[in-house]
Amino acid sequence: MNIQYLPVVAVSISLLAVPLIILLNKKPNLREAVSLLAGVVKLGCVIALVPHVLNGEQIEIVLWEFEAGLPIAFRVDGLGLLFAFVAASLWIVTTAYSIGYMRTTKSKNLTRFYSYFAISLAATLGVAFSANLLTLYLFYEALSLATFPLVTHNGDGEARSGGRRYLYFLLTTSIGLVLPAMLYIYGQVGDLNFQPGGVLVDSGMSQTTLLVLLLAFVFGFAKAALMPFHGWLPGAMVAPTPVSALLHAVAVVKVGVFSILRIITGIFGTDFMAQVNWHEIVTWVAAGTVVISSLIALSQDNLKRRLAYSTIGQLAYIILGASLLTDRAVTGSSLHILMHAFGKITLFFCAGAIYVASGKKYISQMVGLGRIMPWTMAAFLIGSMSVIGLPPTGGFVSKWLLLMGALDARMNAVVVVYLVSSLLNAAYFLPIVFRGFYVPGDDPTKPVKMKEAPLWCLIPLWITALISIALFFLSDTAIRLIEVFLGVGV
Amino acid sequence: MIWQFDLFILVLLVITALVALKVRDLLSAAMIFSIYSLLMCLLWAEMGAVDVAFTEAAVGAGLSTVFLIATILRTTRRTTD
Amino acid sequence: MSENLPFLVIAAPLFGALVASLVGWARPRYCYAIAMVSLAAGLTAAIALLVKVSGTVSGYEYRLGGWPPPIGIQHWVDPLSALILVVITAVAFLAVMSARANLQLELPGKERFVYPLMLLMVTGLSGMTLTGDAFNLYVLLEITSLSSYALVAIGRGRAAASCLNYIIMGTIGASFYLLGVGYLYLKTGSLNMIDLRQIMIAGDMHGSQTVITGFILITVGFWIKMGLYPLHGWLPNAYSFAPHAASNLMAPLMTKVSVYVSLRMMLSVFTPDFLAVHALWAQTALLVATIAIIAGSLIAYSQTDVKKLLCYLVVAEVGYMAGGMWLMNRAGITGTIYHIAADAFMTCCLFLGASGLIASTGSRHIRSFRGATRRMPWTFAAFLVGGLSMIGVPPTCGFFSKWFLIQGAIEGGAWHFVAALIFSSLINALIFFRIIELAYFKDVEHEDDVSHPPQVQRNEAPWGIRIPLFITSVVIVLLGVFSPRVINWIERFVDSVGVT
Amino acid sequence: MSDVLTFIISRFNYWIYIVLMMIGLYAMIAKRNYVKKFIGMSIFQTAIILFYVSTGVKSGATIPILEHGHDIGHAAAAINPDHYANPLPHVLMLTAIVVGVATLGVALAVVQKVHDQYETIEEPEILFKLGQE
Repeated sequence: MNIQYLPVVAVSISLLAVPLIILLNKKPNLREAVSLLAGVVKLGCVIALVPHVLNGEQIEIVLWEFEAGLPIAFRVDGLGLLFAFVAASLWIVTTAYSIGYMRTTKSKNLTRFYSYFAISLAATLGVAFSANLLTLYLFYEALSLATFPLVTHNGDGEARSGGRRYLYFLLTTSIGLVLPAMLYIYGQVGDLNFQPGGVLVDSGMSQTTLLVLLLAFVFGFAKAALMPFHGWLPGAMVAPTPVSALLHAVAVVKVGVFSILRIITGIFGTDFMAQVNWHEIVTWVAAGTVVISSLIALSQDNLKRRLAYSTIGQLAYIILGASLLTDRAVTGSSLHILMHAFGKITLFFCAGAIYVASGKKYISQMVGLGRIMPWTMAAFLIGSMSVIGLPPTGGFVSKWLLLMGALDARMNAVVVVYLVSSLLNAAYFLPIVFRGFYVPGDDPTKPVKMKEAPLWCLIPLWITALISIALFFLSDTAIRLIEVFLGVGV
Repeated sequence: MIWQFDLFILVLLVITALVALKVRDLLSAAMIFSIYSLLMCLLWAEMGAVDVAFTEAAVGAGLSTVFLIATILRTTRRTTD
Repeated sequence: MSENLPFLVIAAPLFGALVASLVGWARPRYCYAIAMVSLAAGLTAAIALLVKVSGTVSGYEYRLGGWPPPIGIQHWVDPLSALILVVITAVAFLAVMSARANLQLELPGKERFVYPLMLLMVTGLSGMTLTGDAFNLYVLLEITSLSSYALVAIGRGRAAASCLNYIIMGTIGASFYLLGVGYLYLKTGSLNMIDLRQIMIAGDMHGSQTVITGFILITVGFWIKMGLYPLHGWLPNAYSFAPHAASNLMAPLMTKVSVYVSLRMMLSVFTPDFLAVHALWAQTALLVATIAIIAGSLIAYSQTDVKKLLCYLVVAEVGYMAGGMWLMNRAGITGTIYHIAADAFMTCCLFLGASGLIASTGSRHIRSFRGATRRMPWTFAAFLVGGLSMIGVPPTCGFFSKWFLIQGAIEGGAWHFVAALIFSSLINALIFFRIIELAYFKDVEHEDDVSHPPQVQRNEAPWGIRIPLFITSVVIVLLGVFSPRVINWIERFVDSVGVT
Repeated sequence: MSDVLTFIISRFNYWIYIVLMMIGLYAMIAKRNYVKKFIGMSIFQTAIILFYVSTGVKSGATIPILEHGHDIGHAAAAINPDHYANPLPHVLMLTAIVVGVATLGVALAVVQKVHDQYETIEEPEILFKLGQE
């Protein structure tokens, strides 16, 4: 098969699975098998692309020409492939996990759930492979719409208000900020393709215009949850845990930061950004978000909300790194997409597993939980370590690169922000583990009865936990991919 | 065209139009409106538009008035304004 | 034969109206078939016409009865009018297709009045698109309006009362137009559109007070006819209380054709150069359009009656087009023309969907959408396509028209118009997601009620409404997917009239 | 001053048509009774027709019918457009009159229907009854 069609297959395979999923409405096992199978094919396509990209091949395909020079097109590069890999691999794991979670919690409308899940994944991969801003924008919007039914899956009042807020935030910002900014650039430059040097270099736009554009994009891609446009993320935590896990630790939020990375590298171009010198504003907004969200996370008692604020902070890390514009910082931030995804999804899985097994949502209730659910809590520890950035987990590699990047950029304040926030991460994660294992439960005399989460939950979360560790040792390929993309060697 | 005559009819037109809208009795209003239409076709005939004048006499003054009267008879004659 | 295609497009519905009204006295059942056949003939002729003009740039002229222009009435077919003609006949075909099911429920026994009136209206609309004569346009405008007055008034309940205001406003609008044409005639001595253009250019009359007065009167007349915001008062009541069969036809077409004719007047009779001289007009019109969009969207958001809501959406959409054409740049005009086509189908889809909903639930309150995803998944899905297109979600056609309109507004520096367009997209999103939410979730509350176990009853809209609804929603998507070709087509026209 | 006066007098039929139009417009908008409104509408339309007919008038011209029209060879040489009023507006106005009457007919039919429903043809009372529904 022609290699060019691989990205198309990778994107559309989950869409093709949707009719099957709907048809198999009455046969849950087969239905979920279809989901898993589609995920495996998707991942296969993505992995098959890796060697080609490492060889520096150009993989590009135009699907549909909207106007001359403005097509809907895919182009595969290192950054996109890395992101696609994250999304595709975690889809499989999450599907497995949702089998355990959704069945144990006796959720309804599972066919709808799996269908929209598959559509969301198609949209996510579409974003990853987008060759230009228009394509990215379209898939970005598609993702917002496709995830809405997932967020409101429970259908009760809380879910509905959370879903409404989710949609209002995302649509307002993308239609209100990104669309006009994109149209403005198209009107001025006539080109929306992502190019290594950016497209705005010779546009002759004034400083103010560039600043407005930059801010429009950075805040407009509100999926990145940069403060003050973060409000939707904690609200969206009403979704079932598999949704929170995949979409709000991986697909949706990462699409946001990925889009901003694309803007900085492909539309503005890092060199041009450095010339223009507006990137520091983004740096400080991101730095502020890192610190503030970590502080808010400390005060949250609901585990999923704490994870949500932690996510906001970690996303800001990535944007912070990208805004430093040094090679190592950009590499680190791209890598952090991968590392944080595996760490955070483990944590979400654990939160879900705890809820499934014990019905507990609040951290204050989780004393002594380590004895009841040792496996879950152990995985939680690994996930925490990865998010905090401790070896031997993948999070360490990316955070190290980010730190080095900050030093390269001679931004000592940013170095301090990184360190302080890592400490804060530790402060809001480790007590949970500590309480779980070392603080005895309500009645210390009562014999502890092991009651782990169902296997369908436990296995996926251990897989992601182990991959988090494995990534510490295997980060080379990922770094190579990013280097190919950036055209540098670290 | 004799402009004095024109002016005379035109002033009459304005007066009939105002009166047609002023009277409280709708049937009278309809009748005065038909006078307005007849004045109008007089004017047009005088202006050289004979065909328009004929049409207006038949359709405007005739048919319209019939419509109006039929409506008024089927609804009500009285109005407060 | 192919020479007479323009005649066929107009004659088919006209002839159909005649036959239907005659046959209707004896056999009202046959009216539907006659209407469908004549509209199908009209549609076929329109498509054939589109194919025919595809090779030419400026189109060709057609003389009714073979009389040369200054004496006879000249019809001018160019790529643009052919395109609009296809849109009109297609939407009319779909709307009339749904009429039978609606009439059976709503006005049984009135078929013999409704179908001829609908066909007459289509005749008028097609004629307005084709005609090259300014006075002929007035007559056709009035034919269209008269049949629509009658169609509204035939309805039950508040229809007649709201029709009275419609008649008054409609007549004022048409009379303003007639007066404006009178001024032009006074100055140029011609009523043929092409003649008018040439005489005005040759005689350098663009600065003349008479011409300017005429232009303003014509523009204001059409603003009333298209229902631009402060002059929109007649529209929501007339369209929402009209019988569904009639409003399905009127709402998508009447305002759109007025917009088209207004645009035609601006570009083909008055030239872009003429308009460019008076920058103040464009600013004023853009401001009015901006207000129209914002006000229409906000009022729509506050409505609980489904049809009223849709009517106010139409008011907002009219603002899109009225503003878009005054941008006077390539992207703006292209967007406006594309939006005429897109909005015709979008509005048709939404009104068809609403009438389907009303047919199956018996209520027009927005709450009747409750649980629609289960009760009427197909009807609702098709309705939603129209809604998503209104919001501007790709690949529906609504996205592309908005794309060009915003692009044009940015080029023209009309930032308030950009803001209004975006604002209305957002409000539309709110409106339709509120409906989606109702449709998805509002039956959950009933499930909690133990005494009444959830009894999901399928009550899809009748097939007579569903089929045209499906076709319309498919067309919306197709129009989006093939938008490059449509846009290309439109740009050819826009370039030919000299808009840059 | 006298210039202005001549200006006004020389075009007095245009001024009167504007006055008539304003009367019609006023009646359509401000009158409460629907029959009155529609009488106003007719006045409005005839005013516009008057305007058109006025444009065809020429000083000293006669009705647009050819004298000696049957004597073709003779007439062709003798036709001087200045001697005849411009017939084109007239022809158009025939249509306009018919359209106007048709509109009036439809409008009055609707008025009857409204009267059947609400027992009144006064706008405020109809609105009041609608509000009660």
